[in-house]
Amino acid sequence: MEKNELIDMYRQMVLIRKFEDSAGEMYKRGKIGGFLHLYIGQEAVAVGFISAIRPDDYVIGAYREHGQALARGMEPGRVMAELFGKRTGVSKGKGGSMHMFDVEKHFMGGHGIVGGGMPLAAGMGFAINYRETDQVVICFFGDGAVNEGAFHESLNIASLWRLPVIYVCENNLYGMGTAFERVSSIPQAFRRAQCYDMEVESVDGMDVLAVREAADRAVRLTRRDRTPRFIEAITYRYRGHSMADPGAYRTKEEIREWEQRDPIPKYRHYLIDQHIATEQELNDIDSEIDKIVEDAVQFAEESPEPAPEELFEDVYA
Amino acid sequence: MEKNELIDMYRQMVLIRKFEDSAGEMYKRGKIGGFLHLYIGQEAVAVGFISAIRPDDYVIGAYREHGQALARGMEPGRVMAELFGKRTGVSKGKGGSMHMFDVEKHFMGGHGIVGGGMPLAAGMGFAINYRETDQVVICFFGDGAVNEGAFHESLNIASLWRLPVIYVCENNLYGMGTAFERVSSIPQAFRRAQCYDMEVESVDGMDVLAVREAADRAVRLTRRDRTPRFIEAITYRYRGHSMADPGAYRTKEEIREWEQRDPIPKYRHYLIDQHIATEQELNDIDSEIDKIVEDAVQFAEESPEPAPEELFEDVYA
Amino acid sequence: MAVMMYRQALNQALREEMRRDPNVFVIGEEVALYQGAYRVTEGLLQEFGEKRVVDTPISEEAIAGIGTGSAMVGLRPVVEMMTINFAILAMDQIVNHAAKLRYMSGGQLKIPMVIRAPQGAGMQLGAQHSQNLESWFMHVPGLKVIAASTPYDAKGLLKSAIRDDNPVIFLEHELLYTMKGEVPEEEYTIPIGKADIKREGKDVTIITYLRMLSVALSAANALSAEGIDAEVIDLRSLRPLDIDTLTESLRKTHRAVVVEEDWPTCGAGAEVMARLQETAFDYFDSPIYRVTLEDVPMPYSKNLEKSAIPDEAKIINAVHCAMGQRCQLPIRRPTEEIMQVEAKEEEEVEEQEEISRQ
Amino acid sequence: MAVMMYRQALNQALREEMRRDPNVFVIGEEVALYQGAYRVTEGLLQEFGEKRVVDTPISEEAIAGIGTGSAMVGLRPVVEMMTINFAILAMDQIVNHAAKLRYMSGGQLKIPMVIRAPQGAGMQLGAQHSQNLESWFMHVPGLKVIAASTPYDAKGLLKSAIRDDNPVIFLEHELLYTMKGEVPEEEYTIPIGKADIKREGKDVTIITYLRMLSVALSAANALSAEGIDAEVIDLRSLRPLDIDTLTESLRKTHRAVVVEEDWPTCGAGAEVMARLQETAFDYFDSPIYRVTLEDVPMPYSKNLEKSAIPDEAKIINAVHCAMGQRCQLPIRRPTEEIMQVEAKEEEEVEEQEEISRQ
Ligand SMILES: Cc1ncc(C[n+]2csc(CCOP(=O)(O)OP(=O)(O)O)c2C)c(N)n1
Ligand SMILES: Cc1ncc(C[n+]2csc(CCOP(=O)(O)OP(=O)(O)O)c2C)c(N)n1
Ligand SMILES: [Mg+2]
Ligand SMILES: [Mg+2]
Repeated sequence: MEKNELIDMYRQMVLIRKFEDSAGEMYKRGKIGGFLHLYIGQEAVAVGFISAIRPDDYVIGAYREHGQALARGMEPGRVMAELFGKRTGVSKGKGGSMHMFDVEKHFMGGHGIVGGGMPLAAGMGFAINYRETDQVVICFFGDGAVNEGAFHESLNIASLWRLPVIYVCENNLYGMGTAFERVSSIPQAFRRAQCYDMEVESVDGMDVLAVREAADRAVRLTRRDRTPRFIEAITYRYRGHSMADPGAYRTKEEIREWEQRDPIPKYRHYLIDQHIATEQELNDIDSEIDKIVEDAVQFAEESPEPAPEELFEDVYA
Repeated sequence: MEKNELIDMYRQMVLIRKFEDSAGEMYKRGKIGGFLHLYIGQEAVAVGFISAIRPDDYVIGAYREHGQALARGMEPGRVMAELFGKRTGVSKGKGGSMHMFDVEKHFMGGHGIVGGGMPLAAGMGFAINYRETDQVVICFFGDGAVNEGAFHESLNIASLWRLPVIYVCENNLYGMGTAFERVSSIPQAFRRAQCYDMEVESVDGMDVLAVREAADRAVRLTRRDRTPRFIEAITYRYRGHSMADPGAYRTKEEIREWEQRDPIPKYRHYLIDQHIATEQELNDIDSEIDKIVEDAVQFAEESPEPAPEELFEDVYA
Repeated sequence: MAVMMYRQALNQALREEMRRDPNVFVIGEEVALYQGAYRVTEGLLQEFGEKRVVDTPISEEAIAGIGTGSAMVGLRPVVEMMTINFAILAMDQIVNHAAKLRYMSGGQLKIPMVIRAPQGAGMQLGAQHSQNLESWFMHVPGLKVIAASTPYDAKGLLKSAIRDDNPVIFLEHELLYTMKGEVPEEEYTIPIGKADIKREGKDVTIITYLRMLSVALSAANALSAEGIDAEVIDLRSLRPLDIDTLTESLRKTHRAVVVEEDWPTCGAGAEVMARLQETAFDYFDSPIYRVTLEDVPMPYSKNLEKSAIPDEAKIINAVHCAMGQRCQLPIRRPTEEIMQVEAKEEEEVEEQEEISRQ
Repeated sequence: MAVMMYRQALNQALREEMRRDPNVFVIGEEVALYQGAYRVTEGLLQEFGEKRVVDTPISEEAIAGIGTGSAMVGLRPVVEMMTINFAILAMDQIVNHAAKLRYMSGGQLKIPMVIRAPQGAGMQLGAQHSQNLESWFMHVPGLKVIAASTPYDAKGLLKSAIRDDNPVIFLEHELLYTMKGEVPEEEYTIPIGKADIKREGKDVTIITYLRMLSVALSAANALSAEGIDAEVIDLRSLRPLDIDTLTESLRKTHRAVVVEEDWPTCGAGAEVMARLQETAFDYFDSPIYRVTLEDVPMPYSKNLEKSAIPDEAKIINAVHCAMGQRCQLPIRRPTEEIMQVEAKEEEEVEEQEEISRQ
């Protein structure tokens, strides 16, 4: 990979981290309502995958999708404005945290029903084959989705019809307060995908280069062979499920342990050790991001609320 | 096995065959309405499994369940009366072909939604564990159900919670007009159950002794270990999906080939060859069954229709 | 004009739209090789090939989701649910995704998808296979809901539904597929959102749709022999409801009966009654009566099933009620019985309270 | 009497019934270890153990099916759906199985199951997480549907629901969980099927349920300052509906307003209006007005969400309409806009027809 690209992955991870920190802060200040599911800890997954695809490929996520939206190049200001419920938000303030869309950037949401995006991703893959283009779809979802019927129906059809969809399970070990092993007959998510005759793989989701490598390979093969695959990225969310979650089901030790594997400092060290970037360069990026996030907040803050009329718009085309 | 038991399996298969033949006939004469899905060809599956369990175990089926109902010892007259929509029917004429129930005999239906019985079976298994008895549940369903979300959710939970349910997939190669291999990413049903960490097995569903052996083993182990298992019985329905199906999707040759494997003549030869029964004894049974089926039809014919009042009964307890 | 069956009219609509627009495709269980469980898609595989006529596994949720996903990126799927009863398994994709994606995305997406399905009772298919679920779909903003009651309507409405940029639930009826009627050879469409006065009359308005239309028309004929001149309005579009046409009719007739094949509670008829109360209250000379499916799961037995479904006699009776003539007033069963049971239970509960206080 | 929160009252009901009957158990997502997403099941795991307080995978269809299956063989499950929105994934098991098993089996089975779920809007949860689905369930014979609007009602109704031998959909509201109210220490139940007059009045009847009760009561207070004496009826039981109590009230007040948090079309209010037309037509001095959720998917933005939900001002306005005073008459949006779009499309279609004839 080019130096630029490597540094850009750093930039994106830092952007997500700082953006989410700020979002958490804004939630506490009452600027953001509803549920807020932060992506902090999982940055390497979104960045590793989304940096590996083309602008005309599609991305679809669940409700913990801010990181994916930012990695897809969506404007931080408009993402923050969406969280603030402002009309300048990516979904005009109608979607909120769980329903970020940017159709121009082929970011297809933002879906709040666990597993709900998986059939949609298959549908987009179907359309790609229908049109005979060589795009791919990346579909992100959590470990919790593995037990939904939609998972099963979608994977079977994706495999059977050779749909160009890369299903990425972000296994952060918990669905709300429930450890994956307490709800899955097999404690590895990728093995739950093994009865659909598709390639499955598990990758360290705390290592952006490992993710990127897996993503590159997956994208190359899926683009070439028109076959779906299933990749489990083992990761961790440092915060609660949402801002409302006290997180009593995890020990401090466990969290501390995973903090040792924080993808951002690790990658930072790597970039410096490998002489890809200097500490100063990275510090500059950090400051640059601070500014971007500040601007995003300011943009959101200063943006107008939707006009009352808008309540009735966008119901029908 | 005792001679009696062996001969009884023959008797039951013949009863099912002749009952279903007669039901088909009665449908053509307009005595039976709705959908009628005959079990002809699959007799060895119901008889092999149901002969292996105790009266306090539970059986639940889909909509092709007459054979299972009869194997469970439900009265042929009342089953036929149900098909005729008479008040003497097992479900008072309210259920029909797809919804036979005999709760006293622990025959829990008769369900028309593909895959719909699978979570119910898990629920019954849950209740058995809750009460700490050593019953088991046998849940029959077709190959078509393998692709439903309910299959996935049920098998995961059954395995995870060690529910005493034996899931029996009657793979008759087709779901309506669609060959299983056209809709399953893996063409063996039992392999579709391999990602739930449970015992899976495939058995020749045209050989009642093979089925019975598999059933005996499954029931013994499930009763002992409180673990579910998944058994695929490869079988064939000689008739169309329902009486309305012209069956154009199957070749005559294919049907003829499978008729060579007809479970009833095969078993008949076995009984005679092994000197378990004489031809005469079996002929006598055949005649006895003819009479039973005739009586069943007569009983159904002579039974009264439900009274108009009954429309409003049984909605609420 | 050609005379053809309802299902042939639907078939023609599909063919014409598929020829017109390469983005239109058909997907569902048994739609291709088997030629459709009710033969609506007969011959399409042969004409358009596997790519555009797609057999699926029995996976309703995924089928609806794949339709929706493909529509998100610009295709125009026509999804067949073999019957509406199986669409219950797909409600999440239909209601929580297809219907809301445009709104949630702030208008960025459109979902030009049709979900076709037969519904209805009368073939002794029992409780799980005889439902009429229009009101569930009518309840949901973001969806449109159409019901076609004749071959002519079937073709014209289906073509409009396919061209519509919104998710449209297109309801057919199992007993209508073999109904014959005239269908023009030339291109035509029928607008969504407009009711159709199928019979003009001045004494009473019978409001209905789908299979009940023909039952209502027979009833109207019978009534005319009694000197009652009934107007029969076919809603055609259940969401949006063409309340203007209904209101105009009420202004003329001052009396109305709604005939629907679905269950009464929160059914389509309830909405019609509520809307008319809002728009036409001053025109009513009598309450609006509704003739509905009896409020029970559908029994298999032929005689019971028959008695559960609205028929000519019930419609005539309701019209008599609306006209202030001698009639049997509607009673709601078995709900009233539950109430009695509850009343009894209450007494028991009283006793229990006594006991627990000791 | 103790003062406690709505969710504590529910928790007490669960505890008492679990103590009373060993067949009662609680099952759902996050109900045990996590103590319930809304803390309704707090402490139950500790008291009753893993066997009777059961955490599940995220598998709504199976959860409802396991509840139903266990009830088929005599257990009394209390299923928690984390919110009603997720029950959409379980509709097949609830509607096509639980509700029909008794009927289909000719009365052999009973399904003594409660499905509890919070619903409702007001927390900025967006379109997929803010729905009110009572009317879907009300539509279905075989189900009972309860909505509890106060801590007192919550406890008494939940206990009755658990003792009921039918599948009961027990609706709670996310914004009610922290509502405080008096709850007796001693055992009591509230009968299913009876409405409750929460405020007596003589000028107008406000019919409502669930969270809208408190909004309606405030509106009634405000109205009394204007000299309008409103009776406020809490339905409590949505199916069966206590039409007698409503009819009696109409006989006295001659005017009514229905206040509901669900979408208007085929909603609970439509049914109330239709039923009252059947039973109380002669008592009406004016149309019944309904105050409903606006007919749109729920937006996230705080100001839009707020304007979508019924509030005091909207209720007061509707009462003014019902009283024949100056008011803003209800308009139905965006349905009317669709109709306009359709009208436009029709013109376009006309043009297309022209073209195709050339
Ligand atoms: C169908 C459905 N059921 C339940 C929920 C409630 N819920 C929201 S998030 C969540 C946990 C999902 O966990 P996972 O898929 O692992 O994603 P994560 O939050 O870890 O990113 C649950 C149960 C939901 N949104 N949708
Ligand atoms: C959920 C659902 N979808 C579709 C149908 C319509 N249908 C009835 S039987 C059937 C085929 C099922 O095949 P299989 O499970 O193999 O059972 P078999 O008929 O071979 O015994 C279909 C699609 C249904 N009853 N339920
Ligand atoms: Mg997770
Ligand atoms: Mg089959």
